[in-house]
Amino acid sequence: MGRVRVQSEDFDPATELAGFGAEGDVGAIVTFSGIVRGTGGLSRMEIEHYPGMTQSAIEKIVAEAERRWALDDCLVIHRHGEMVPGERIMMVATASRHRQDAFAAAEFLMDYLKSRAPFWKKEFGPDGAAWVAAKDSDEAALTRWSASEG
Amino acid sequence: MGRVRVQSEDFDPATELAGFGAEGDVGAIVTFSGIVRGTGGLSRMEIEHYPGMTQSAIEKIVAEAERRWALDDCLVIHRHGEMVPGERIMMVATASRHRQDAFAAAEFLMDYLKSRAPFWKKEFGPDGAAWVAAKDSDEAALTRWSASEG
Amino acid sequence: MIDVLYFAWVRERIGEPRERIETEARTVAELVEELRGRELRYQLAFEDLSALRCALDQELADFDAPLDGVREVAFFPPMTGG
Amino acid sequence: MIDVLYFAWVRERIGEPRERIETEARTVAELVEELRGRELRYQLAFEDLSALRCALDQELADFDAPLDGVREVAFFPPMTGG
Repeated sequence: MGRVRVQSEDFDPATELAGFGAEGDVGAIVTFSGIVRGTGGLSRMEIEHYPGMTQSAIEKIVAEAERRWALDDCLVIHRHGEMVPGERIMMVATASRHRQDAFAAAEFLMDYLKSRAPFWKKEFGPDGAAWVAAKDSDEAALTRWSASEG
Repeated sequence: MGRVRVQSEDFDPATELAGFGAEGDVGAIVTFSGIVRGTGGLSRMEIEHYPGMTQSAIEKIVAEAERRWALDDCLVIHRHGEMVPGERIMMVATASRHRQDAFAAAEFLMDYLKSRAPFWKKEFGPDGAAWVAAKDSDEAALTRWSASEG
Repeated sequence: MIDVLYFAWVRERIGEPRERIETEARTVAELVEELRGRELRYQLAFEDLSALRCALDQELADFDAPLDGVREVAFFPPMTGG
Repeated sequence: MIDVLYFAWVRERIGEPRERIETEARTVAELVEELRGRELRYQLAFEDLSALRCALDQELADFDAPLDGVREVAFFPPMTGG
């Protein structure tokens, strides 16, 4: 049921969310937007991805969220390619009867997108270009979902 | 810094969020929208509030969230008066460098708005009108913020 | 003289949203006791204190809080915002 | 014949995004060992396996996973999406 889109173009959250969750008996909508930060004089960012895998990997993450929580709607949009600070990288939206489910599912989706969807960020700044290293804290964030949650 | 608005009119999230978080080095924006559900044939809802207290009570909750997490921006809009199913009741938005702070602050704000801001919901359905009873689970949700969190 | 405000079903049971009261009560609990002694509608509104909350001058307070210098007392059920 | 794909700094060290390889390797680990023996750029790319991830036919896999019937192997650093 959840929709997944991987694209290089920017998108407008308001347009994407028109009618979101309108079909269920939805009481709560949570959205998350990831934005390119300008930390350390970052001038731009490039996001590489694995075209043959990205869509299906995200769809599996969404299916798992829908299995764990009572979601009436779910949307993931993730960009690749070149972006500058302030630009939107991605968005997640979840709709549910209850706020706890909408929040938990959105956080779950974000934690998995961070470490399990095939994207790699490269930052270009005053000291040249560097691939963003995965954070231990992002890997650790997954452990909270492996126990009894959901 | 956070903005708080209490009003009876509907609002447009896209308009309210234009420029939201644009001044910090924001990497994450979380929004929560509460919607009137049509459960049990609900035809409309009335939200009463305590005009002299509502604004300042929410401002205190926002100030506490800003004390606990590194927020670059924060917005709370809460309506009162009459609403029908599908209408937006309220919205919370948080902006931070990191997704964990944005999520935690939004959930904290929601938990406190549920039980500590002076609003009371009355539902009108096929069996007449009834004041919505506070849920034990909403009160219990506050306990997780009283320990070491934040 | 103190302003007493009622909200939600407390307001409905009392039958009005606010009134000014002349009282010697030293705490909220004493004020409640005094109001209960007045009329049936107050007894009904203040039947179960565990189902009520109160605020003094727009700040949440306990029922044993003193009324010294307080200008506005509000009584209401547990809040259901969000 | 198997398609081998490289992403991010693995791709940069290898110098190309994909290649077709004739191999007898039975597992991902054996394929890595074989590639390492080829040229310095493979040694550099596969220096530290703990810093690498792999996928078999677009599914995340372990390095000891068998290559039977696999058409596409991908090597890349830990993902940094979101």
